[in-house]
Amino acid sequence: MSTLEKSASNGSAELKLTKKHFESDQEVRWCPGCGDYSILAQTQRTLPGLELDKEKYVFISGIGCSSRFPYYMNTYGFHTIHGRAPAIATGVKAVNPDLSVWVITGDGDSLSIGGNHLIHMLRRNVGLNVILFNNRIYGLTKGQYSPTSEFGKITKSSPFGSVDHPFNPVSLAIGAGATFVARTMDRDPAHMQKVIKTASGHEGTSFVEVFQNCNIFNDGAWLKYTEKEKRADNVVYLEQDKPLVFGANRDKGIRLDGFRPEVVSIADGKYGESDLLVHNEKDEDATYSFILSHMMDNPELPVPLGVFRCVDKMPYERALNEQVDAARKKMGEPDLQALLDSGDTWEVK
Amino acid sequence: MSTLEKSASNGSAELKLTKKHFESDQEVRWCPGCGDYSILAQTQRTLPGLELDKEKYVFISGIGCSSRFPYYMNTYGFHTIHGRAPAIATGVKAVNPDLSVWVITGDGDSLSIGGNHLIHMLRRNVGLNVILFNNRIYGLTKGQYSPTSEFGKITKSSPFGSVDHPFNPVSLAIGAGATFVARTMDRDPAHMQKVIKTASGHEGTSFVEVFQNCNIFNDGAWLKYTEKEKRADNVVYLEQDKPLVFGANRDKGIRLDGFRPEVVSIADGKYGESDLLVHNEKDEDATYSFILSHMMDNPELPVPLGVFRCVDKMPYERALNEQVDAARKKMGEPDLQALLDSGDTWEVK
Amino acid sequence: MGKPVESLKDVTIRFAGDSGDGMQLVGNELANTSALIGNDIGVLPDYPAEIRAPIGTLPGVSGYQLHISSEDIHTPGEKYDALIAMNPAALKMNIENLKPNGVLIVNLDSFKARNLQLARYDENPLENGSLDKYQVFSVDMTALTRNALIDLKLSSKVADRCKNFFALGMVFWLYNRNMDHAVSFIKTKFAKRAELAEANLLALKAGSSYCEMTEQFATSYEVKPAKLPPGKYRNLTGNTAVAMGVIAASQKSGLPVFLGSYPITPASEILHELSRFKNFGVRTFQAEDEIAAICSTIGAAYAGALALTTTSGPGLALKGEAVGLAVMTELPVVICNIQRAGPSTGLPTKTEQSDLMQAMYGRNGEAPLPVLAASRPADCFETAYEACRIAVKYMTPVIFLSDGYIGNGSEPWPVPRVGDLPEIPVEFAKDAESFAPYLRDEETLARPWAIPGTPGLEHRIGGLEKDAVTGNVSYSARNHEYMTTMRARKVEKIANELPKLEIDGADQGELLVVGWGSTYGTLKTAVERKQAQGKSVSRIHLRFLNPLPNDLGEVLGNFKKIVVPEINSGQLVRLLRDKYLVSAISYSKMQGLPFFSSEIETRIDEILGE
Amino acid sequence: MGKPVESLKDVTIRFAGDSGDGMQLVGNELANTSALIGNDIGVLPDYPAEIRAPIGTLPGVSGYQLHISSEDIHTPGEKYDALIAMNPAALKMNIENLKPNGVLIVNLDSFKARNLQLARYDENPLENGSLDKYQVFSVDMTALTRNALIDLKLSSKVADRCKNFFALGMVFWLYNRNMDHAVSFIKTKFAKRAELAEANLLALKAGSSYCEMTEQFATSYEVKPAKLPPGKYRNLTGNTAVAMGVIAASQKSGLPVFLGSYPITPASEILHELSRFKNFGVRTFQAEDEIAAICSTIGAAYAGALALTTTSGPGLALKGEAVGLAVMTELPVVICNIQRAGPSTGLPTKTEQSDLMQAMYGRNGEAPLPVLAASRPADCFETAYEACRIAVKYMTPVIFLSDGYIGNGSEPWPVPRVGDLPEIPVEFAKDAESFAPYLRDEETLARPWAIPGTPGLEHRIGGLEKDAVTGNVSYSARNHEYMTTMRARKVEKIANELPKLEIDGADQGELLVVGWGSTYGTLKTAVERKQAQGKSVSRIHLRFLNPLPNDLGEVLGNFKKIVVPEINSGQLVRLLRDKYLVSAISYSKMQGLPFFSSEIETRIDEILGE
Ligand SMILES: Cc1ncc(C[n+]2csc(CCOP(=O)(O)OP(=O)(O)O)c2C)c(N)n1
Ligand SMILES: Cc1ncc(C[n+]2csc(CCOP(=O)(O)OP(=O)(O)O)c2C)c(N)n1
Ligand code: SF4
Ligand code: SF4
Ligand SMILES: [Mg+2]
Ligand SMILES: [Mg+2]
Repeated sequence: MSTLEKSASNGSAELKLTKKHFESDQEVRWCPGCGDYSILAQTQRTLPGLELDKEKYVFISGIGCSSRFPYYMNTYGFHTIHGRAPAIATGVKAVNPDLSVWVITGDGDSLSIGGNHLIHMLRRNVGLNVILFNNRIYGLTKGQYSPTSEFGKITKSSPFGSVDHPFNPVSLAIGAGATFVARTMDRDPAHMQKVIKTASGHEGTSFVEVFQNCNIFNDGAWLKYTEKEKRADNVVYLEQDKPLVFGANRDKGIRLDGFRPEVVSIADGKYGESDLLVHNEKDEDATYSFILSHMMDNPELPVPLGVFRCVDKMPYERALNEQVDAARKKMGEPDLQALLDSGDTWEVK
Repeated sequence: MSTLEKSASNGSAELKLTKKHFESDQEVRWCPGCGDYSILAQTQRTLPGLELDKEKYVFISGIGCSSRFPYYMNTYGFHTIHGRAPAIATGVKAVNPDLSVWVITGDGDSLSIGGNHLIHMLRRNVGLNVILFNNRIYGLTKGQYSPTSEFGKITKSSPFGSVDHPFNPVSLAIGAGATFVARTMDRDPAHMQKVIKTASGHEGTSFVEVFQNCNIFNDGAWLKYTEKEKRADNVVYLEQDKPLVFGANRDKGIRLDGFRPEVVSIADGKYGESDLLVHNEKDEDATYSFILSHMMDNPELPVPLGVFRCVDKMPYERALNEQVDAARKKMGEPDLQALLDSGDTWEVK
Repeated sequence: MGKPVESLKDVTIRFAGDSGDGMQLVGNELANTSALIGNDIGVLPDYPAEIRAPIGTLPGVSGYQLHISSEDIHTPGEKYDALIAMNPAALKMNIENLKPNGVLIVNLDSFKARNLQLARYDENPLENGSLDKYQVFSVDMTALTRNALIDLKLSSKVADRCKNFFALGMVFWLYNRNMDHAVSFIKTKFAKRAELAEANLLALKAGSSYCEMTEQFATSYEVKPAKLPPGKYRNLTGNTAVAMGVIAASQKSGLPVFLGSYPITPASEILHELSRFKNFGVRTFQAEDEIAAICSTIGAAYAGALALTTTSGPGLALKGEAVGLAVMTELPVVICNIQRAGPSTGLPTKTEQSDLMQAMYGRNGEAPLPVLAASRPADCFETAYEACRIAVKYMTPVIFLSDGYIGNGSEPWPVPRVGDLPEIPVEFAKDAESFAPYLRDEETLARPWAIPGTPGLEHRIGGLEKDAVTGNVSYSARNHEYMTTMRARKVEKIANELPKLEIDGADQGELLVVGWGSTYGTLKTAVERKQAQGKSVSRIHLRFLNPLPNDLGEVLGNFKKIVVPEINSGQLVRLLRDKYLVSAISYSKMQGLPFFSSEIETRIDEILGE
Repeated sequence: MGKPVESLKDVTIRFAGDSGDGMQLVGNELANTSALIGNDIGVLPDYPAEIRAPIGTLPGVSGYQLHISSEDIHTPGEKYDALIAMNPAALKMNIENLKPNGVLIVNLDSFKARNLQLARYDENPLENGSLDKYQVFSVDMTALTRNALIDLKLSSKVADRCKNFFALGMVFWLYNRNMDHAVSFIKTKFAKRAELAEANLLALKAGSSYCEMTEQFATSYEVKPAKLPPGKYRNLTGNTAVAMGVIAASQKSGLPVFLGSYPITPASEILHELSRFKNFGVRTFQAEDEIAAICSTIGAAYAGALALTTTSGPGLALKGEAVGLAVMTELPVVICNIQRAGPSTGLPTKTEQSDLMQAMYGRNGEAPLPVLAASRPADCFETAYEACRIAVKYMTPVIFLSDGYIGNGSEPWPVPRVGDLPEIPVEFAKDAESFAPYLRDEETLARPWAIPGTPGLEHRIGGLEKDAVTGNVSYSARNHEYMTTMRARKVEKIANELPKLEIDGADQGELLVVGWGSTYGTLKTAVERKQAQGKSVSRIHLRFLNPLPNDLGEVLGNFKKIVVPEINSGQLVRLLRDKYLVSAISYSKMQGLPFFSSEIETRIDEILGE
């Protein structure tokens, strides 16, 4: 049933795929230095390692700098309209569940105009892989604040500071019923590859937030986490069944006080690893991942990267297609003439 | 600053308002037995007790059976288009923060087509009072499943059972950043009046889910909670600083195991009230209310009614209008001619 | 049946009662019975607003009008020969259109003070002589029904629900209808609740026996079967016909159906219908809104399905931006718009033809697409089928227009033979060598349909202007002009395959009546009556509103005057005046109601007399 | 300055370079300087796609074209007298339109192998004789700039960013412009970064001195001030003018501005501009999408604000349903649509006039509203002001159309005196006795504006059809027809207050050119040239597209032929043909570019010669 099963068709299977195979002939047109380059590269590097033929991939995007992405992938690609990629992708996946369908989107595209489609895709658990390029700004339209921009942010459209409180994208996704949620960043290629790979293997919707730098309109938005020197102290990497340890010397950890996470030192002997929160992305109860998601809002806590949540739940396209199969089994092969002739009919002689 | 402060205008202040004053001359047109009647009545009963003149109330709705509500209130009313009431109400409140603006909506109106406006209103914390009539069905269009209908539900548009997983409206609201969330039901008038009153006093967005019975298309959806006999065992009423006790004999309570709520008996001596979860709607951390919200999804737990969360956060219209005031103070009274004449000008003689 | 039977050419009957009285159910059953015995029928279900009003009030009245004929008819009739009024409100709302000396059957029990007051009657109309010009039959239906069911020991609430079948029984007797179909209908409908089946059967028979036994009616009537062309018939509504048409197109093309839809009156029934045919591979997606509905449809078309979306006016407005994407990406998407009265929410249960301009122009930029309109309930099948065929043949979104009147209305449908349906050949692109995403077919100007999953055809499409061959983004000025032109030309090309216009009447003369959509029946009736009077008036009816048929200009040119009756403020008339510079006259009605043929006849007389 | 100075009537200069080269900045500065010394100017900023392309590539080229004149001009010019090309790609994209013998200044350093290749040059055009017909000046700008800044010890990256001012310095010298304004501009712009201010000043002066010192240019030129009508002038873009117009309307009406908007090219600048004027009580709401944008606007209008929303084509498509609500509830909402090339995402940075039909018809049902279009950057002020005035006077949504060409373009604007602006009287309903929500003003047919908070006027409105007086929901057939008619008539009534059409030329003759929107300048230039040649051609330009002016039919009737040039496939022409049954000819261009007056002239000759 997994959409990622090897296709039996006479596809490009024999070929050993490499990054090159996933590069289209179109010139990549982002600003030099833009974080989007890394996301593209990691995707192109990761896909060849997955077990699917190239023609089975479809990249569907909305509108934004990030949404140019499909043009650069030598797969099927659809650069649609602003905010609607999840809905279009749902149609694709419903019709052909064998395809590996990716939704590429920005913080404006998916959280502003596309917010409704995003949450509905998540609750339905449609088998799509979403990569959200979060640069906390509208890049393509040249720098207005987005739904992830900080309260008070000064931009072209908020010269006195934005009066909007931002979304926490991961909390929102979890509140909407997400079954897979992860976070990674443009400046950590290896981690991103791992996350992309894991996401692609999840059967329902996988939602991946990527911290992405827009060096033109919001340079340094994620500096605190992306800079090599600061990263160790400001980021905690999530690993299944491992305690939440971080810090340059791996001497700090996250402990729960009730359901409030706090930083403790595991160097001074007061706390040890066994006191720490142990990561469990498989926890059916969404509360755990919700707690992780909110660590972002507390500047005293490190920000979690990795897979927050990964649980099984019937994906939309499977339920849909099982109904079709069941109906076929029960009602038999379709007979059009019989259908037209059904109901109360009469003969005029 | 509260929008509910007594207006100083020459309004209807002198008059002692009663329920009658809030009844319009329009015939109420819901199906006999519909839960909407109760919500209307409780609203009409509650408003006279609040400290505001009648003309300060505006009821704004989308489309649905529920959205007919404004016609029956003898206040300002706007029956708008499907799903858009929060956006329209935001415009009203931004322009005139002194008004008490209510958003009346259904589970289809606010969670299906209007989902995006709902979550954005919540994150912005616009000073609106939202009453969501949740009957888990599209009433007005005669009975299709809604985003709160159960997986597998058979309706006109899902003869083989719905393949959509439903939203948990309260979790969604909390994930979106809601500052006030509450739940009540059509069959408990006194409770509803209390909740409406509390909601009206909250400064940001207050979000109230009402279990409402559609006796035509989804009769008995909430029977488990609304029937007098079953209610005590299936519902837990939330009261600030009180432990979560319920049951016909008030012999059961909710205890947290980690962050997983469970039912314990406080009759057999093993647990006492002090072991129970104590309600704290003021908890800034959203996790607590998120846990409460998910009790709904576990059939072994009672469903909480009352105020889940009520915390202070800058409301949108206040921040917006403070900017206007600050700008006025800083830049002085507007001078149109000076504005037009500003910039690089030159004189042609 | 010792009483005299009078033979009638046709009869129009109106059932009216409270929304909860089951008028639609029994009206529909009479329609089916009549169709089955070979009458031609025309129906007009006439609901109140979508919301249910309190029992007994004027806004709560629900009506079902049925025209039964021994001849080929085209309308649900205007004035009624018989009115069945289940309560004072129903009487008040409908008496105006009962013919003088018409049969009026009222449920006497309901004419009590409270109901009279709810219906805003100051005095009882049954008692003040105001109904003297009708044949009034006051029948104690409630009591008689309860009486008939006495052995079943039902609660009176349940028993009272059966009085609609009592009324139907009376009508059956009055018009000499055979009860077999109704009996089997009741048995099927209440298969799971035997006591209800029995109760309704008893009520039905009681109604009929009541007439047989009492002296109430002096005469009964019969309407002989109509001389319809031979063949198999079935009674169906326009909305069901759309569903059937789409499934037929799916089977003929070999493409699975995908419907992305958001419920809205009066289009929801197409979603309901299609969702039942999972065994035909139909996938229905109830989207979160109209935008998601069309977008999922675009995705499905891209992935190789026969993809459609269904909606009504406000929903079409929401889809505008996405329709533009389908135009730009040249994907076959069928957009069904079942029109209702606007603007805005308007009168959701009332009919109107006011979305033609929206269908033509309701999106940004130059975004032409084919627009087709069905003319009658049964024609919804053929037109929906044609919309699908055109969409996949030309790789284009298509708008299919119908409206509440024909969508909810039903008529006998000559069930087609599958073999007679036009073929819908579909070939997905396969050959990587010759493939280019926007390389057009020379004849149709269609681009290839290359669905994801096909090895070697990986390519990218989108809403930015595309290069004329590769489909890559192109900012070239010349390319934009070329592509804009090609998109328009592709649509125009369709005109080349349209059949010659059928002219009802002489192909030249004084006056040409030009119609489109659901006015078909009324216009046909009116024009034929005038022709019978020797007037020089002809009629054409357009299925294609875009492109307009190639021979239309010539046809228009052969008449001195042209009138375009529309249930809007004059929309098609604008297209005709613009394109052909003919001084066509608009005749518009905007009352949320179809035309009456009398209105058209009067207007024809006026114009001819001018 | 010992070299000869030649006097020119007008000159067209094009700056072209990489998106990162700052061409818009220096182009704009030259425009401001020229305007300040009294030239008339016309500009055409010409960005690449919204996305930044890799440095040195063809899609990355950004251009700024400026027409400086000593006479009243109306266009940014067509062929250039001088081209400044900062790299090979800029040369390639622009050389075609440099006049023979035109001045070509290139930045020599950038003509290296890599850049030549990125620009798809097989050989160096500076070396293969292909530029022989121009006056080529190859200047080592990079090196010269670095040299000039050597004392500042900047990184070469920073220093290189100053070369646009070096180029500007050269142009200043060449056209004898005074540098004062540029100097103060640089000081203000880089106020917070003193080293950059100094660097750019040095570069500017170096560019100028370079010309002064070297023998490169034999001559310099001057363009005398234009004879504009006396008064105070200011250079402003169309989008800024809209913002100013709205603020002016707010001040004159006493209503606070509320803008609900979602960013979109090329409309975002209006949002940016308005968000700066909080002290004028302007509230800007950056909505989550276009639907929320217009809906918040409707709410604000309902609450008593001067409410507007700004967008471009795809956004207008999304707003359609809500516009219908504004029509039904008769609330004053101004919808500004800054058009761009479509369909769908189309060519977002290119101009087009293809949303006229969408503005007219892009929503369900019969939903007429006034449509106005601005004709030039400065006219955006007046037209936006007028749109606000009409909206509140008639209680109606209004669509204001402009496009990317005039929205981004700028021209000298005679700054109006506040006292000269038309009054915008507004009276909210107050009196509970006489109040009824839909009781219309006899003259304007406007309903009263009764804002929430007013004691005694509590009432309900909505999207369902409303009773003609009370505004309560009404399902009456007659009422629906009446209200549909009243909504239409209200819009038509506006025509009664429109001024007589201004005819440029004789009021009868062979040919009338009918224009609307941003083609104004080109059409005026072309027609005046033809008139100067003695041709019988006149011109009108429409601000109101709906309603059309009362005297339009008569004016059209006085010409043998009519041509309607539009940057679309012919939209206004359809409205004219339909309404007046005149055989108006469409002349359409769909290249994402404005017309050239030469194109219009040729077309005029063709038509006159037919
Ligand atoms: C319907 C519509 N509205 C608005 C726009 C303009 N627009 C394009 S992209 C964008 C926001 C982009 O922000 P984001 O999604 O964060 O992408 P980024 O450019 O930052 O990667 C906007 C507002 C549009 N193209 N279409
Ligand atoms: C744009 C648009 N789409 C669809 C509809 C049809 N419609 C009206 S109400 C409704 C859903 C109502 O459900 P809900 O909000 O739960 O309200 P209820 O009737 O159950 O109170 C729908 C789909 C509409 N009026 N407008
Ligand atoms: S504007 Fe920002 S997000 Fe867009 S391409 Fe440039 S750096 Fe990247
Ligand atoms: S359909 Fe349901 S929700 Fe609507 S009025 Fe009737 S009972 Fe209430
Ligand atoms: Mg972004
Ligand atoms: Mg509902």
